[in-house]
Amino acid sequence: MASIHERLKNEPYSEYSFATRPTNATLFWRRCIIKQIYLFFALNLKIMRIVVGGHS
Amino acid sequence: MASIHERLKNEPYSEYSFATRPTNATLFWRRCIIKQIYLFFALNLKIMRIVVGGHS
Amino acid sequence: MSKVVVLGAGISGHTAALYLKKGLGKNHEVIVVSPNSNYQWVPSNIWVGVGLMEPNQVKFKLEPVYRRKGIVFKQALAKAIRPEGDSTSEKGFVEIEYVDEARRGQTEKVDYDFLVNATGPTLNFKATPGLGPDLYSNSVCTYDHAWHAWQNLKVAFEKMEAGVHQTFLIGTGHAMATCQGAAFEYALNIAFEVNKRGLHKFADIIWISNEYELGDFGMGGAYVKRGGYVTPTKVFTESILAEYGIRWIKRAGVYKVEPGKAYYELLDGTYHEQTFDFSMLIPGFAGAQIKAFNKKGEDITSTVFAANGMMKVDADYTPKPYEQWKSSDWPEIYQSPAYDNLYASGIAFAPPHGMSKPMESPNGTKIFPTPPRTGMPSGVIGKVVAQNVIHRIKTGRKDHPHKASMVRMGAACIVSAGYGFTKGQAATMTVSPIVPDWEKYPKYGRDIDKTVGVIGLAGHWMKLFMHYMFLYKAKAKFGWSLIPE
Amino acid sequence: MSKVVVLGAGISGHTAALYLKKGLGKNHEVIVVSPNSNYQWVPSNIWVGVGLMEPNQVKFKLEPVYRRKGIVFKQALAKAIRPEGDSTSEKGFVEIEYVDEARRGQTEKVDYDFLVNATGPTLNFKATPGLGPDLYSNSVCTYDHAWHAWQNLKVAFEKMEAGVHQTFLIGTGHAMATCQGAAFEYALNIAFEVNKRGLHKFADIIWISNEYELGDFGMGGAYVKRGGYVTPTKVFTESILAEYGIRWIKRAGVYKVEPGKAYYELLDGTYHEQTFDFSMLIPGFAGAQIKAFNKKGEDITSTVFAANGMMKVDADYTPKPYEQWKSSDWPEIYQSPAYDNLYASGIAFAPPHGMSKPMESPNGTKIFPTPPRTGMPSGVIGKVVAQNVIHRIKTGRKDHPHKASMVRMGAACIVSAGYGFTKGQAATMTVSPIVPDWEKYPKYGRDIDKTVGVIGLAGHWMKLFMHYMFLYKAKAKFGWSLIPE
Repeated sequence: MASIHERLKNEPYSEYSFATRPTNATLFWRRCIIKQIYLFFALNLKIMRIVVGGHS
Repeated sequence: MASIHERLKNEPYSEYSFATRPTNATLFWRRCIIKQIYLFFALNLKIMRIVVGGHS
Repeated sequence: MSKVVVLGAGISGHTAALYLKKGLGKNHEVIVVSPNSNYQWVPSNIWVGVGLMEPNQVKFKLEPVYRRKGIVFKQALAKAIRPEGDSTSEKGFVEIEYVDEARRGQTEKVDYDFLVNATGPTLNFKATPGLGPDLYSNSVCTYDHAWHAWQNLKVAFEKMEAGVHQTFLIGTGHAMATCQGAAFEYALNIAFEVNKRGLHKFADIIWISNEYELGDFGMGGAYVKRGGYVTPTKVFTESILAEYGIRWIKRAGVYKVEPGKAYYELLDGTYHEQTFDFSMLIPGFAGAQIKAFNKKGEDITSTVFAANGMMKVDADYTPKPYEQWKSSDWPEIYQSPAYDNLYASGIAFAPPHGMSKPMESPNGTKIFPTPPRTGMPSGVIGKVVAQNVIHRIKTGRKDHPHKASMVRMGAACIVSAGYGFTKGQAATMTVSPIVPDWEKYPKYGRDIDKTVGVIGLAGHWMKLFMHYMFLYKAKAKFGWSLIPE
Repeated sequence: MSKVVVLGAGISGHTAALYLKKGLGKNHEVIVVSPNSNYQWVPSNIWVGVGLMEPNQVKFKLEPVYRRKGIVFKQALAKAIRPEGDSTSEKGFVEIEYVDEARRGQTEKVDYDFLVNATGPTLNFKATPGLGPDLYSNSVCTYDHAWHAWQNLKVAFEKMEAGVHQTFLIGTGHAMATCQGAAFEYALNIAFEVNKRGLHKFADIIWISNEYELGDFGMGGAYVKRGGYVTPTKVFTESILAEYGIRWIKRAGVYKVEPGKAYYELLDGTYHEQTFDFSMLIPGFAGAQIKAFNKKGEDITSTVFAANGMMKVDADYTPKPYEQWKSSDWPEIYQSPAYDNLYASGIAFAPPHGMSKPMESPNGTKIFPTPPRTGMPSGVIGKVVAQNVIHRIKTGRKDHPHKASMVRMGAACIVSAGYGFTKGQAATMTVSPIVPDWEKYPKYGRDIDKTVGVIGLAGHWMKLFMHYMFLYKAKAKFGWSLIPE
């Protein structure tokens, strides 16, 4: 996914040069199976609570 | 430092409503003496390296 | 015996019908009127649109499910509501016209004790000249459209493989379109497929949106916690686009599409063009354009429906400026103020106003997203309407113990790109409540502790999991009612 | 015996002089010419400007230090350089005019073997009508100005304590001013003091800047790692302002100040006014306006100096568009191309171009920051120039073994708000190199692994530590040369 960077190189001050981008560590954790399995359950639980809590 | 929030309340879509703001946890760590003492030395070292490394 | 008629078999109507039948049992009649013989799990159309799923994987025939459950299904279009009946009938009824092969063109009067209008949106391609899969742009709003889009997308991929540069324009096709989330997801999926094939050097992917800032999503934007900071969805969204190599045009109202070219006006009043090789532009949404008549046969459409064809419910429709919008403007029980046995569920109800701040260009063009009401809230509203109708039928009382205001409801949004156990990645976002409430939450408009903004494999698994889970639920298989909306 | 003359005793000149004397010893002469009898640690003027330090804490008398070290000090203003000497002298010399009480108005010709021009900026208040502490705005550029600003700020605080609302306007007072960092720090310190006194309800603090986006700081912005994301300083800076309750106006070129009112043009060409009760606006910087003459007495100022009065050195001054800027445009040894025994150090050297992208309003007004060269790089450049001069004197060779290009140098910037061991907080940022190099670092223009972007107590301690450490070093006390620049 290097295309944006190739273009950014020639376009500082463009609107998307001011976007934040994930660090390599962040990219690693997004693909780390262990952490993601934990997140899968944690997020499901959290979403369930948020959604079920909102109506009666 | 609540003033911005009082104003923000009435000004969604203002330019500074799109600013990121520190979470309470972040604010805590910024004031945590232990972590900051560590940072003091770590940052000094890092800055020294960056600055000294740049000229000859 | 009471008779409940549900118009529409989308997420909201189908959910309502299943709960109604479950709650009312064999002694009462539940009738579903829908022109489409299939149920479709709309969120998965994105995957159809990039060739990762076949239409068959996101849809199933409604009739067998309804037969099994004892729900009457009429594959027909609702043309008019006569809530007071007519000269020959005291009871309210709906005029329908069949669209299935056997009875095409036949009309029928379906009387009811309670009517749930869950007709969903009319895809208003006509509001933008040149827009739509029949003309010069693609759509992923239905599985047909999505499949058609994939056929065109494939051609673009083939061209890139032959070294021909392609420009992809994805976003909103009308100055007041909503459903940015789906279009956004489609843009990411195209970027993922482009990168997967190693074709990024030949692709220019452009996100075009009527949002004031990216990440507005018709919800007035939101804040999520990320990396120790409360981050506006603007920053979150721009980050995702930058990561996937997608450029963007914001504050844009597309007003015309020609072959290979979209015309748009920016909020600053300037006019521009953008050429493309492939485009997917979401149309404006309108209500189902059902007419309403009183007992004398006089047209009371404007009493029952708002101007856009969506049905008026227990909301405060007094026009007021953005600064005066209140959480109490929003409906709780989705009951018509004109007829107390008439309900609107899902996209069919008219919201009191948007969630995004109305913006107007110097030329007077309104450029901002109308409020989305897809997925989760539509399902919940369908269920709550069903519960209240069941309560009224069973007790004979007129109160509504069940409430589902979008000012209290939370929602999750999973924007997935890529596919597969280790390749997929999705941004999972939650907001609670859906409609910002600046009185209750003066800092961020919503409960910041109930927000999530996470990107990773887990979100993709959840999206896949929901695909199978919600299709299972919609098929009303064993234990379906235990699965939350 | 060689004679080295240093013009200016700021961070760069003072550093150069100390190293020159240390390296050359008693057999060579080092002369410092500066109109100010004091050394000042400029970064701490911010603390003077909010009443947390007295001027005495940020300055000290230069003469005793120079006497102790054997450096000749002349409290005088350099008026002209005659690098070729004149009819009576073969040797280059400087014409100076004394400003100390004893010899005020006396002139002298100071000849030299090597000349280091480290005259620093002329605060060009006149470029903006009404600007400056003598007229309608405050400044913190010198300890005098800062002390004066604090007297006015105190009045504003007293008014707020009496319930009178006050508007504070802090930022750049010229369309091409630089030194945003100092002004930014001052704005944060005012916000901190306002909050400390519980007066935030009465204060409206506004940051006004000529930057295209906040966080540009005249360096073309930068990226720092924060919370798992590579974050542009725009996001970082906006976050800090929002946290401190400061509004902002960006892309603004202030062109006139009246009592209580600033006039500015935005990059979009529109004109606006902003009223204020207290303002601190950084002026444009110019060079020291020294003339130069050749042996015949002909004016060669434009050969030696650039139009803004800064001295031309070994940089590529060919005018070129932003897209063609290269790291090799920047000087390495700060030697005049016209005269090989002439050097410029710190702000005195003319940069080849800015670091921020030049921007022009539709009215033709250039609105963007010129490049900053304060603090750390000024000290380093002063040292490197000294080392090269020492090398040349000691070996008689013409080469320059020491180099200090801003394209390779890193720098740290600590923006501190508040004061005290547990109350202070500072944003510490590092960039390496100072000048972005898009060829070497195509992704972010700089080495992203050498960036830091941290907010907390530690940064404040570092700032305090640096205050004491650098004043200690500047006083040339025991072991001073071991302290890095």
